[in-house]
Amino acid sequence: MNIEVIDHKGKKVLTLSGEIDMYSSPELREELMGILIKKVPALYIDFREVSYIDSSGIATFVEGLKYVKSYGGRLQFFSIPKGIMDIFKFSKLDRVFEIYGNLDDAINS
Amino acid sequence: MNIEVIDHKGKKVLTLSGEIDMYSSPELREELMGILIKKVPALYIDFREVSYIDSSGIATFVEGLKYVKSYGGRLQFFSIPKGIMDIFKFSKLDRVFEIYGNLDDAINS
Amino acid sequence: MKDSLRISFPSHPKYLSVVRLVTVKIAEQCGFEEKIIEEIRLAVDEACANIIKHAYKGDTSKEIVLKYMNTKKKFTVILEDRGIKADIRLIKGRDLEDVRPGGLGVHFIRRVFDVFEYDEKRTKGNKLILIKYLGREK
Amino acid sequence: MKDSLRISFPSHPKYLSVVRLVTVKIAEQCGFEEKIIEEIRLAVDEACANIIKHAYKGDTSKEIVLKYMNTKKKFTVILEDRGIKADIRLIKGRDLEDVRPGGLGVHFIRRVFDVFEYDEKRTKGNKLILIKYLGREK
Ligand SMILES: Nc1ncnc2c1ncn2[C@@H]1O[C@H](COP(=O)(O)OP(=O)(O)O)[C@@H](O)[C@H]1O
Ligand SMILES: Nc1ncnc2c1ncn2[C@@H]1O[C@H](COP(=O)(O)OP(=O)(O)O)[C@@H](O)[C@H]1O
Repeated sequence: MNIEVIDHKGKKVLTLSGEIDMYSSPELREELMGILIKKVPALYIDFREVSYIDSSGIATFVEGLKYVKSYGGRLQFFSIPKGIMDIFKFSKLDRVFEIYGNLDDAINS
Repeated sequence: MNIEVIDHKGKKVLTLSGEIDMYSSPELREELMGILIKKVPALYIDFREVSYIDSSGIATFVEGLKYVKSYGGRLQFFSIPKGIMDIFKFSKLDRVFEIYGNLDDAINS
Repeated sequence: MKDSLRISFPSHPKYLSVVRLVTVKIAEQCGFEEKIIEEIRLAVDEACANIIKHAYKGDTSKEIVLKYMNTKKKFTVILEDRGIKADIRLIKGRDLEDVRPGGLGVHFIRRVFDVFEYDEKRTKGNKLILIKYLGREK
Repeated sequence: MKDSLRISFPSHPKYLSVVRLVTVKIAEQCGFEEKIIEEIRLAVDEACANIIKHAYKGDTSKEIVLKYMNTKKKFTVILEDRGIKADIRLIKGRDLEDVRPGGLGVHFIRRVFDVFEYDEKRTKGNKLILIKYLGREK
Protein backbone atom coordinates (compact mmCIF):
# COMPACT_ATOMS: atom_id res chain seq x y z
CA MET A 1 0.00 0.00 0.00
CA ASN A 2 1.03 3.55 -0.71
CA ILE A 3 -0.39 6.71 0.86
CA GLU A 4 -0.15 10.24 -0.45
CA VAL A 5 -1.67 13.29 1.18
CA ILE A 6 -2.38 16.14 -1.20
CA ASP A 7 -3.83 19.56 -0.89
CA HIS A 8 -6.44 20.16 -3.56
CA LYS A 9 -7.53 23.83 -3.42
CA GLY A 10 -7.42 23.82 0.35
CA LYS A 11 -9.10 20.39 0.66
CA LYS A 12 -7.20 17.47 2.14
CA VAL A 13 -7.15 14.41 -0.13
CA LEU A 14 -5.75 11.05 0.91
CA THR A 15 -4.76 9.05 -2.17
CA LEU A 16 -4.37 5.34 -1.52
CA SER A 17 -2.94 2.70 -3.80
CA GLY A 18 -2.24 -1.01 -3.68
CA GLU A 19 -3.41 -3.50 -1.10
CA ILE A 20 -4.88 -2.57 2.27
CA ASP A 21 -4.58 -5.58 4.53
CA MET A 22 -3.61 -6.55 8.06
CA TYR A 23 0.00 -5.72 7.21
CA SER A 24 -0.58 -2.25 5.80
CA SER A 25 -3.65 -1.05 7.71
CA PRO A 26 -1.71 0.03 10.84
CA GLU A 27 0.12 2.54 8.63
CA LEU A 28 -3.18 3.67 7.13
CA ARG A 29 -4.63 4.09 10.61
CA GLU A 30 -1.71 6.23 11.71
CA GLU A 31 -1.92 8.47 8.65
CA LEU A 32 -5.71 8.75 8.81
CA MET A 33 -5.89 9.51 12.52
CA GLY A 34 -2.96 11.89 12.25
CA ILE A 35 -5.05 14.05 9.94
CA LEU A 36 -8.40 13.65 11.68
CA ILE A 37 -6.97 14.57 15.08
CA LYS A 38 -6.61 18.09 13.67
CA LYS A 39 -10.37 18.05 13.23
CA VAL A 40 -10.36 18.83 9.53
CA PRO A 41 -13.93 19.61 8.41
CA ALA A 42 -13.70 17.10 5.55
CA LEU A 43 -11.23 14.45 4.42
CA TYR A 44 -11.52 13.07 0.88
CA ILE A 45 -10.25 9.58 0.20
CA ASP A 46 -9.28 8.50 -3.29
CA PHE A 47 -9.71 4.74 -3.81
CA ARG A 48 -9.00 4.62 -7.54
CA GLU A 49 -5.72 2.73 -7.24
CA VAL A 50 -6.76 0.46 -4.38
CA SER A 51 -6.60 -3.14 -5.56
CA TYR A 52 -7.59 -4.90 -2.35
CA ILE A 53 -9.13 -4.25 1.05
CA ASP A 54 -9.82 -6.67 3.87
CA SER A 55 -11.68 -6.36 7.16
CA SER A 56 -8.75 -4.70 8.91
CA GLY A 57 -8.80 -1.92 6.32
CA ILE A 58 -12.54 -1.55 6.69
CA ALA A 59 -12.23 -1.50 10.48
CA THR A 60 -9.74 1.35 10.12
CA PHE A 61 -12.22 3.41 8.11
CA VAL A 62 -15.10 2.64 10.48
CA GLU A 63 -12.91 3.88 13.31
CA GLY A 64 -12.06 7.02 11.35
CA LEU A 65 -15.70 7.61 10.58
CA LYS A 66 -16.72 7.31 14.24
CA TYR A 67 -14.04 9.81 15.16
CA VAL A 68 -14.89 12.31 12.44
CA LYS A 69 -18.55 12.19 13.41
CA SER A 70 -17.66 12.91 17.03
CA TYR A 71 -16.61 16.42 16.05
CA GLY A 72 -19.09 16.93 13.22
CA GLY A 73 -16.65 16.46 10.33
CA ARG A 74 -17.01 14.41 7.15
CA LEU A 75 -15.15 11.47 5.62
CA GLN A 76 -15.81 11.25 1.89
CA PHE A 77 -14.78 8.37 -0.37
CA PHE A 78 -14.51 8.62 -4.14
CA SER A 79 -13.49 6.62 -7.25
CA ILE A 80 -14.11 3.23 -5.66
CA PRO A 81 -13.27 0.30 -7.99
CA LYS A 82 -15.98 -2.29 -8.48
CA GLY A 83 -14.26 -5.06 -6.49
CA ILE A 84 -13.83 -2.77 -3.48
CA MET A 85 -17.41 -1.49 -3.79
CA ASP A 86 -18.65 -5.10 -3.70
CA ILE A 87 -16.98 -5.53 -0.34
CA PHE A 88 -18.48 -2.30 1.02
CA LYS A 89 -21.90 -3.38 -0.21
CA PHE A 90 -21.63 -6.86 1.23
CA SER A 91 -20.62 -5.34 4.60
CA LYS A 92 -23.53 -2.87 4.31
CA LEU A 93 -21.01 -0.10 4.69
CA ASP A 94 -22.05 1.57 1.46
CA ARG A 95 -24.94 2.92 3.54
CA VAL A 96 -22.70 4.33 6.23
CA PHE A 97 -19.79 5.77 4.29
CA GLU A 98 -20.29 8.82 2.06
CA ILE A 99 -19.42 7.57 -1.43
CA TYR A 100 -18.98 9.66 -4.60
CA GLY A 101 -18.02 8.99 -8.19
CA ASN A 102 -15.18 11.48 -8.22
CA LEU A 103 -13.51 14.21 -6.20
CA ASP A 104 -15.59 17.05 -7.67
CA ASP A 105 -18.83 15.30 -6.80
CA ALA A 106 -17.53 14.79 -3.29
CA ILE A 107 -16.50 18.43 -2.87
CA ASN A 108 -19.79 19.75 -4.29
CA SER A 109 -21.92 17.49 -2.13
CA MET B 1 0.11 -18.62 -22.55
CA ASN B 2 -2.13 -17.81 -25.47
CA ILE B 3 -1.40 -18.42 -29.15
CA GLU B 4 -3.05 -16.78 -32.11
CA VAL B 5 -2.22 -17.44 -35.74
CA ILE B 6 -3.07 -14.60 -38.07
CA ASP B 7 -2.75 -13.98 -41.76
CA HIS B 8 -1.26 -10.56 -42.39
CA LYS B 9 -1.38 -9.84 -46.13
CA GLY B 10 -0.48 -13.41 -46.93
CA LYS B 11 2.20 -13.64 -44.22
CA LYS B 12 1.78 -16.04 -41.30
CA VAL B 13 2.10 -14.33 -37.94
CA LEU B 14 2.14 -16.19 -34.63
CA THR B 15 1.06 -13.89 -31.81
CA LEU B 16 2.04 -15.12 -28.36
CA SER B 17 0.96 -13.76 -25.00
CA GLY B 18 1.50 -14.61 -21.37
CA GLU B 19 4.03 -16.99 -19.89
CA ILE B 20 5.97 -19.57 -21.89
CA ASP B 21 7.23 -22.20 -19.47
CA MET B 22 7.57 -25.93 -19.10
CA TYR B 23 3.79 -26.18 -18.75
CA SER B 24 2.86 -24.20 -21.85
CA SER B 25 5.78 -24.88 -24.21
CA PRO B 26 4.50 -28.28 -25.43
CA GLU B 27 1.46 -26.44 -26.79
CA LEU B 28 3.73 -23.83 -28.39
CA ARG B 29 5.83 -26.59 -29.93
CA GLU B 30 2.78 -28.27 -31.44
CA GLU B 31 1.47 -25.02 -32.89
CA LEU B 32 4.89 -23.94 -34.20
CA MET B 33 5.79 -27.27 -35.77
CA GLY B 34 2.27 -27.63 -37.19
CA ILE B 35 2.93 -24.49 -39.23
CA LEU B 36 6.57 -25.14 -40.13
CA ILE B 37 5.86 -28.65 -41.37
CA LYS B 38 4.05 -26.98 -44.27
CA LYS B 39 7.39 -25.39 -45.11
CA VAL B 40 6.16 -21.80 -45.04
CA PRO B 41 8.90 -19.52 -46.42
CA ALA B 42 8.74 -17.24 -43.38
CA LEU B 43 7.01 -17.31 -40.01
CA TYR B 44 6.77 -14.08 -38.00
CA ILE B 45 6.51 -14.31 -34.25
CA ASP B 46 5.07 -11.48 -32.21
CA PHE B 47 6.51 -11.36 -28.68
CA ARG B 48 4.91 -8.10 -27.56
CA GLU B 49 2.59 -9.67 -24.99
CA VAL B 50 5.00 -12.34 -23.76
CA SER B 51 5.67 -11.75 -20.07
CA TYR B 52 7.96 -14.69 -19.39
CA ILE B 53 10.05 -17.30 -21.14
CA ASP B 54 12.18 -20.07 -19.66
CA SER B 55 14.65 -22.53 -21.17
CA SER B 56 11.91 -24.89 -22.35
CA GLY B 57 10.41 -22.05 -24.41
CA ILE B 58 13.81 -21.17 -25.80
CA ALA B 59 14.50 -24.83 -26.63
CA THR B 60 11.25 -24.90 -28.58
CA PHE B 61 12.32 -21.94 -30.70
CA VAL B 62 15.81 -23.37 -31.24
CA GLU B 63 14.18 -26.56 -32.48
CA GLY B 64 11.89 -24.55 -34.76
CA LEU B 65 14.85 -22.61 -36.11
CA LYS B 66 16.82 -25.75 -36.90
CA TYR B 67 13.84 -27.15 -38.76
CA VAL B 68 13.11 -24.00 -40.71
CA LYS B 69 16.75 -23.75 -41.75
CA SER B 70 16.66 -27.34 -43.00
CA TYR B 71 14.33 -26.28 -45.81
CA GLY B 72 15.71 -22.76 -46.27
CA GLY B 73 12.86 -20.89 -44.60
CA ARG B 74 13.02 -18.06 -42.07
CA LEU B 75 11.83 -17.61 -38.49
CA GLN B 76 11.52 -13.92 -37.63
CA PHE B 77 10.90 -12.51 -34.16
CA PHE B 78 9.58 -9.01 -33.50
CA SER B 79 8.46 -6.69 -30.66
CA ILE B 80 10.50 -8.43 -27.99
CA PRO B 81 10.04 -6.90 -24.52
CA LYS B 82 13.20 -5.92 -22.66
CA GLY B 83 13.01 -8.70 -20.05
CA ILE B 84 12.69 -11.36 -22.75
CA MET B 85 15.46 -9.77 -24.80
CA ASP B 86 17.77 -9.94 -21.77
CA ILE B 87 17.26 -13.68 -21.68
CA PHE B 88 17.98 -14.06 -25.40
CA LYS B 89 21.11 -11.98 -25.00
CA PHE B 90 22.34 -13.90 -21.99
CA SER B 91 21.81 -17.15 -23.90
CA LYS B 92 23.63 -15.62 -26.90
CA LEU B 93 20.55 -16.42 -28.93
CA ASP B 94 20.13 -12.83 -30.06
CA ARG B 95 22.88 -13.67 -32.55
CA VAL B 96 21.10 -16.73 -33.87
CA PHE B 97 17.50 -15.63 -34.06
CA GLU B 98 16.43 -12.97 -36.55
CA ILE B 99 15.10 -10.15 -34.38
CA TYR B 100 13.21 -7.03 -35.54
CA GLY B 101 11.60 -4.04 -33.86
CA ASN B 102 8.22 -4.58 -35.46
CA LEU B 103 6.37 -6.64 -38.05
CA ASP B 104 7.00 -4.23 -40.94
CA ASP B 105 10.74 -4.25 -40.32
CA ALA B 106 10.64 -8.04 -40.28
CA ILE B 107 8.65 -8.27 -43.52
CA ASN B 108 10.88 -5.72 -45.28
CA SER B 109 14.09 -7.38 -44.20
CA MET C 1 1.08 -37.11 -4.50
CA LYS C 2 -2.42 -35.77 -4.91
CA ASP C 3 -3.26 -32.55 -6.65
CA SER C 4 -2.52 -30.50 -3.58
CA LEU C 5 -0.20 -27.77 -2.44
CA ARG C 6 0.99 -27.07 1.07
CA ILE C 7 2.48 -23.84 2.34
CA SER C 8 3.74 -22.97 5.79
CA PHE C 9 4.92 -19.59 7.04
CA PRO C 10 5.25 -17.49 10.20
CA SER C 11 2.15 -15.85 11.66
CA HIS C 12 3.28 -12.43 10.46
CA PRO C 13 0.89 -10.24 8.41
CA LYS C 14 3.62 -9.66 5.83
CA TYR C 15 3.03 -13.19 4.53
CA LEU C 16 -0.63 -12.53 3.78
CA SER C 17 0.21 -11.10 0.37
CA VAL C 18 1.95 -14.38 -0.52
CA VAL C 19 -1.10 -16.31 0.70
CA ARG C 20 -3.36 -14.21 -1.51
CA LEU C 21 -1.22 -14.80 -4.61
CA VAL C 22 -1.12 -18.54 -4.06
CA THR C 23 -4.83 -18.66 -3.31
CA VAL C 24 -5.72 -16.79 -6.49
CA LYS C 25 -3.49 -19.01 -8.62
CA ILE C 26 -4.91 -22.26 -7.24
CA ALA C 27 -8.48 -20.98 -7.49
CA GLU C 28 -7.79 -20.01 -11.11
CA GLN C 29 -6.59 -23.55 -11.84
CA CYS C 30 -9.89 -24.74 -10.39
CA GLY C 31 -11.69 -22.70 -13.02
CA PHE C 32 -13.67 -20.34 -10.81
CA GLU C 33 -14.84 -17.09 -12.34
CA GLU C 34 -13.09 -13.87 -11.44
CA LYS C 35 -15.62 -12.59 -8.92
CA ILE C 36 -15.59 -15.87 -7.00
CA ILE C 37 -11.78 -15.87 -7.06
CA GLU C 38 -11.76 -12.42 -5.46
CA GLU C 39 -14.14 -13.65 -2.77
CA ILE C 40 -11.98 -16.71 -2.13
CA ARG C 41 -8.87 -14.53 -1.90
CA LEU C 42 -10.48 -12.34 0.73
CA ALA C 43 -11.89 -15.29 2.69
CA VAL C 44 -8.56 -17.13 2.97
CA ASP C 45 -6.79 -13.90 3.91
CA GLU C 46 -9.37 -13.30 6.67
CA ALA C 47 -9.04 -16.85 7.96
CA CYS C 48 -5.26 -16.36 8.27
CA ALA C 49 -5.71 -12.96 9.89
CA ASN C 50 -8.00 -14.58 12.46
CA ILE C 51 -5.34 -17.15 13.29
CA ILE C 52 -2.81 -14.36 13.86
CA LYS C 53 -5.23 -12.28 15.93
CA HIS C 54 -7.14 -14.88 17.88
CA ALA C 55 -5.30 -18.21 17.89
CA TYR C 56 -1.85 -16.62 18.30
CA LYS C 57 -2.98 -13.39 20.03
CA GLY C 58 -0.81 -11.33 17.70
CA ASP C 59 2.38 -13.35 18.16
CA THR C 60 4.01 -13.08 14.73
CA SER C 61 6.54 -15.87 15.23
CA LYS C 62 4.26 -18.92 15.22
CA GLU C 63 3.52 -21.25 12.36
CA ILE C 64 0.53 -21.31 10.00
CA VAL C 65 0.04 -24.18 7.57
CA LEU C 66 -2.27 -24.04 4.57
CA LYS C 67 -3.21 -26.94 2.32
CA TYR C 68 -5.01 -26.50 -0.95
CA MET C 69 -6.71 -29.42 -2.65
CA ASN C 70 -8.44 -29.40 -6.01
CA THR C 71 -10.73 -32.08 -7.28
CA LYS C 72 -13.31 -31.93 -10.06
CA LYS C 73 -16.02 -31.39 -7.48
CA LYS C 74 -14.54 -29.12 -4.87
CA PHE C 75 -11.86 -26.69 -3.84
CA THR C 76 -10.63 -27.22 -0.29
CA VAL C 77 -8.40 -25.09 1.90
CA ILE C 78 -7.27 -26.43 5.26
CA LEU C 79 -5.72 -23.99 7.74
CA GLU C 80 -3.76 -25.30 10.68
CA ASP C 81 -2.26 -23.56 13.68
CA ARG C 82 -0.91 -24.53 17.09
CA GLY C 83 -2.55 -21.66 18.90
CA ILE C 84 -5.42 -21.29 21.35
CA LYS C 85 -8.38 -23.47 20.45
CA ALA C 86 -11.20 -21.53 18.85
CA ASP C 87 -14.40 -21.26 20.89
CA ILE C 88 -16.87 -22.05 18.17
CA ARG C 89 -19.66 -20.24 19.99
CA LEU C 90 -17.78 -16.95 19.64
CA ILE C 91 -17.28 -17.34 15.92
CA LYS C 92 -20.24 -15.75 14.30
CA GLY C 93 -19.16 -12.23 13.36
CA ARG C 94 -21.08 -9.11 14.28
CA ASP C 95 -24.54 -8.23 13.08
CA LEU C 96 -23.90 -6.45 9.79
CA GLU C 97 -26.40 -3.72 10.76
CA ASP C 98 -24.27 -2.89 13.77
CA VAL C 99 -21.56 -0.57 12.50
CA ARG C 100 -18.34 -0.94 14.44
CA PRO C 101 -14.81 -1.99 13.65
CA GLY C 102 -14.28 -5.75 13.51
CA GLY C 103 -16.48 -8.79 13.23
CA LEU C 104 -16.53 -8.87 9.42
CA GLY C 105 -13.96 -11.58 8.70
CA VAL C 106 -16.23 -14.51 9.45
CA HIS C 107 -18.93 -13.09 7.17
CA PHE C 108 -16.41 -12.83 4.34
CA ILE C 109 -15.43 -16.46 4.84
CA ARG C 110 -19.00 -17.73 4.95
CA ARG C 111 -19.96 -15.63 1.93
CA VAL C 112 -18.02 -17.78 -0.48
CA PHE C 113 -17.24 -21.10 1.22
CA ASP C 114 -19.93 -23.77 1.47
CA VAL C 115 -18.20 -25.48 4.38
CA PHE C 116 -16.58 -23.61 7.31
CA GLU C 117 -15.78 -26.21 9.92
CA TYR C 118 -13.27 -26.83 12.69
CA ASP C 119 -11.95 -30.35 13.01
CA GLU C 120 -13.24 -31.21 16.49
CA LYS C 121 -10.86 -34.15 16.88
CA ARG C 122 -7.90 -31.83 17.20
CA THR C 123 -6.71 -31.62 20.75
CA LYS C 124 -4.04 -28.99 20.24
CA GLY C 125 -4.33 -25.98 17.97
CA ASN C 126 -6.89 -25.62 15.24
CA LYS C 127 -7.68 -27.20 11.92
CA LEU C 128 -10.14 -25.16 9.93
CA ILE C 129 -11.66 -26.75 6.83
CA LEU C 130 -13.02 -24.52 4.09
CA ILE C 131 -14.73 -26.08 1.07
CA LYS C 132 -16.19 -24.48 -2.01
CA TYR C 133 -18.11 -26.80 -4.32
CA LEU C 134 -17.68 -26.32 -8.04
CA GLY C 135 -20.45 -25.47 -10.46
CA ARG C 136 -22.85 -24.54 -7.74
CA GLU C 137 -24.18 -21.10 -6.99
CA LYS C 138 -24.02 -20.16 -3.39
CA MET D 1 9.64 -19.72 13.65
CA LYS D 2 12.29 -18.03 11.55
CA ASP D 3 11.58 -15.71 8.69
CA SER D 4 11.07 -18.55 6.27
CA LEU D 5 8.40 -19.99 4.05
CA ARG D 6 8.01 -23.57 2.92
CA ILE D 7 5.96 -24.78 -0.01
CA SER D 8 5.45 -28.32 -1.25
CA PHE D 9 3.64 -29.41 -4.39
CA PRO D 10 3.50 -32.21 -6.99
CA SER D 11 6.20 -32.37 -9.66
CA HIS D 12 3.78 -31.15 -12.30
CA PRO D 13 4.72 -28.18 -14.52
CA LYS D 14 1.37 -26.54 -13.79
CA TYR D 15 2.69 -25.60 -10.34
CA LEU D 16 5.63 -23.66 -11.74
CA SER D 17 3.52 -20.53 -12.11
CA VAL D 18 2.73 -20.68 -8.39
CA VAL D 19 6.43 -21.12 -7.65
CA ARG D 20 7.26 -18.04 -9.70
CA LEU D 21 4.68 -15.89 -7.92
CA VAL D 22 5.90 -16.94 -4.49
CA THR D 23 9.54 -16.50 -5.51
CA VAL D 24 8.92 -12.97 -6.79
CA LYS D 25 7.03 -11.98 -3.65
CA ILE D 26 9.70 -13.26 -1.28
CA ALA D 27 12.48 -11.72 -3.36
CA GLU D 28 10.61 -8.41 -3.28
CA GLN D 29 10.44 -8.58 0.50
CA CYS D 30 14.20 -9.06 0.45
CA GLY D 31 14.51 -5.75 -1.35
CA PHE D 32 16.16 -6.88 -4.58
CA GLU D 33 15.79 -4.64 -7.60
CA GLU D 34 13.41 -5.62 -10.37
CA LYS D 35 16.00 -7.00 -12.79
CA ILE D 36 17.49 -9.26 -10.12
CA ILE D 37 14.01 -10.40 -9.11
CA GLU D 38 13.32 -11.45 -12.70
CA GLU D 39 16.58 -13.39 -12.77
CA ILE D 40 15.75 -15.09 -9.47
CA ARG D 41 12.28 -15.99 -10.76
CA LEU D 42 13.76 -17.67 -13.82
CA ALA D 43 16.48 -19.45 -11.84
CA VAL D 44 14.10 -21.01 -9.31
CA ASP D 45 11.71 -22.02 -12.10
CA GLU D 46 14.59 -23.71 -13.93
CA ALA D 47 15.75 -25.51 -10.81
CA CYS D 48 12.23 -26.91 -10.34
CA ALA D 49 11.99 -27.84 -14.03
CA ASN D 50 15.26 -29.75 -13.67
CA ILE D 51 13.85 -31.71 -10.75
CA ILE D 52 10.81 -32.67 -12.83
CA LYS D 53 12.91 -33.58 -15.88
CA HIS D 54 15.98 -35.16 -14.38
CA ALA D 55 15.37 -36.21 -10.77
CA TYR D 56 11.83 -37.46 -11.44
CA LYS D 57 12.28 -38.30 -15.16
CA GLY D 58 9.04 -36.51 -16.00
CA ASP D 59 6.88 -38.23 -13.39
CA THR D 60 4.43 -35.48 -12.44
CA SER D 61 3.12 -37.10 -9.28
CA LYS D 62 6.16 -36.80 -7.02
CA GLU D 63 6.82 -34.18 -4.37
CA ILE D 64 8.96 -31.04 -4.58
CA VAL D 65 9.67 -28.99 -1.46
CA LEU D 66 10.94 -25.40 -1.54
CA LYS D 67 12.13 -23.40 1.43
CA TYR D 68 12.78 -19.69 1.27
CA MET D 69 14.81 -17.97 3.96
CA ASN D 70 15.49 -14.26 4.23
CA THR D 71 18.09 -12.68 6.43
CA LYS D 72 19.66 -9.24 6.23
CA LYS D 73 22.65 -10.73 4.45
CA LYS D 74 21.28 -13.36 2.12
CA PHE D 75 18.32 -14.84 0.31
CA THR D 76 18.30 -18.65 0.36
CA VAL D 77 16.17 -21.11 -1.56
CA ILE D 78 16.43 -24.81 -0.76
CA LEU D 79 14.91 -27.30 -3.18
CA GLU D 80 14.30 -30.86 -2.09
CA ASP D 81 13.17 -33.90 -4.00
CA ARG D 82 13.13 -37.68 -3.49
CA GLY D 83 14.21 -38.48 -7.02
CA ILE D 84 17.34 -39.82 -8.65
CA LYS D 85 20.49 -38.35 -7.18
CA ALA D 86 22.04 -35.70 -9.39
CA ASP D 87 25.40 -36.54 -10.92
CA ILE D 88 27.19 -33.31 -10.21
CA ARG D 89 29.66 -33.87 -13.03
CA LEU D 90 26.82 -33.74 -15.55
CA ILE D 91 25.50 -30.45 -14.26
CA LYS D 92 27.27 -27.78 -16.17
CA GLY D 93 24.95 -26.76 -18.98
CA ARG D 94 25.95 -26.59 -22.61
CA ASP D 95 28.53 -24.24 -24.07
CA LEU D 96 26.53 -21.11 -24.84
CA GLU D 97 28.21 -20.87 -28.25
CA ASP D 98 26.78 -24.27 -29.16
CA VAL D 99 23.25 -23.61 -30.36
CA ARG D 100 20.94 -26.51 -29.63
CA PRO D 101 17.84 -27.04 -27.54
CA GLY D 102 18.50 -27.60 -23.83
CA GLY D 103 21.40 -27.03 -21.48
CA LEU D 104 20.47 -23.45 -20.57
CA GLY D 105 18.80 -23.95 -17.19
CA VAL D 106 21.97 -24.35 -15.20
CA HIS D 107 23.38 -21.15 -16.73
CA PHE D 108 20.27 -19.25 -15.70
CA ILE D 109 20.64 -20.52 -12.14
CA ARG D 110 24.33 -19.65 -11.90
CA ARG D 111 23.76 -16.25 -13.46
CA VAL D 112 22.02 -14.87 -10.39
CA PHE D 113 22.80 -17.15 -7.46
CA ASP D 114 26.17 -16.89 -5.70
CA VAL D 115 25.88 -20.40 -4.29
CA PHE D 116 24.59 -23.42 -6.26
CA GLU D 117 25.34 -26.47 -4.19
CA TYR D 118 23.97 -29.94 -3.58
CA ASP D 119 23.96 -31.13 0.02
CA GLU D 120 26.33 -34.10 -0.27
CA LYS D 121 25.17 -35.59 3.01
CA ARG D 122 21.83 -36.52 1.52
CA THR D 123 21.60 -40.23 0.89
CA LYS D 124 18.21 -40.24 -0.79
CA GLY D 125 16.95 -37.62 -3.22
CA ASN D 126 18.46 -34.19 -3.62
CA LYS D 127 18.80 -31.04 -1.59
CA LEU D 128 19.88 -28.12 -3.72
CA ILE D 129 20.96 -24.95 -1.93
CA LEU D 130 20.77 -21.64 -3.77
CA ILE D 131 22.04 -18.48 -2.09
CA LYS D 132 22.07 -14.90 -3.29
CA TYR D 133 23.94 -12.42 -1.11
CA LEU D 134 22.41 -9.00 -0.63
CA GLY D 135 24.01 -5.74 -1.59
CA ARG D 136 26.64 -7.40 -3.74
CA GLU D 137 26.95 -7.23 -7.49
CA LYS D 138 27.48 -10.55 -9.13
N1 LIG E 1 -9.07 -18.56 14.37
C1 LIG E 1 -9.82 -18.15 15.42
N2 LIG E 1 -9.53 -18.58 16.67
C2 LIG E 1 -10.27 -18.18 17.71
N3 LIG E 1 -11.33 -17.35 17.62
C3 LIG E 1 -11.68 -16.88 16.42
C4 LIG E 1 -10.94 -17.25 15.25
N4 LIG E 1 -11.51 -16.65 14.19
C5 LIG E 1 -12.54 -15.93 14.67
N5 LIG E 1 -12.66 -16.06 16.02
C6 LIG E 1 -13.71 -15.42 16.88
O1 LIG E 1 -14.78 -15.02 16.02
C7 LIG E 1 -15.02 -13.62 16.17
C8 LIG E 1 -15.44 -13.03 14.84
O2 LIG E 1 -14.35 -13.08 13.91
P1 LIG E 1 -14.27 -12.03 12.74
O3 LIG E 1 -15.59 -11.99 12.05
O4 LIG E 1 -13.12 -12.39 11.88
O5 LIG E 1 -14.04 -10.61 13.40
P2 LIG E 1 -12.82 -10.01 14.22
O6 LIG E 1 -11.67 -10.96 14.07
O7 LIG E 1 -12.59 -8.70 13.55
O8 LIG E 1 -13.29 -9.89 15.63
C9 LIG E 1 -13.72 -13.05 16.71
O9 LIG E 1 -13.89 -11.85 17.43
C10 LIG E 1 -13.21 -14.20 17.58
O10 LIG E 1 -13.81 -14.16 18.86
N1 LIG F 1 17.95 -31.77 -10.63
C1 LIG F 1 18.80 -32.47 -11.45
N2 LIG F 1 19.02 -33.77 -11.25
C2 LIG F 1 19.86 -34.48 -12.05
N3 LIG F 1 20.52 -33.93 -13.08
C3 LIG F 1 20.36 -32.64 -13.34
C4 LIG F 1 19.51 -31.83 -12.55
N4 LIG F 1 19.55 -30.57 -13.04
C5 LIG F 1 20.38 -30.60 -14.08
N5 LIG F 1 20.89 -31.84 -14.29
C6 LIG F 1 21.87 -32.23 -15.33
O1 LIG F 1 22.51 -31.05 -15.84
C7 LIG F 1 22.31 -30.91 -17.23
C8 LIG F 1 22.16 -29.43 -17.60
O2 LIG F 1 20.95 -28.92 -17.08
P1 LIG F 1 20.21 -27.68 -17.76
O3 LIG F 1 21.23 -26.62 -18.00
O4 LIG F 1 19.06 -27.30 -16.93
O5 LIG F 1 19.74 -28.21 -19.18
P2 LIG F 1 18.64 -29.27 -19.61
O6 LIG F 1 17.86 -29.62 -18.39
O7 LIG F 1 17.85 -28.54 -20.63
O8 LIG F 1 19.41 -30.44 -20.16
C9 LIG F 1 21.08 -31.74 -17.52
O9 LIG F 1 21.04 -32.20 -18.87
C10 LIG F 1 21.23 -32.90 -16.53
O10 LIG F 1 22.10 -33.89 -16.99
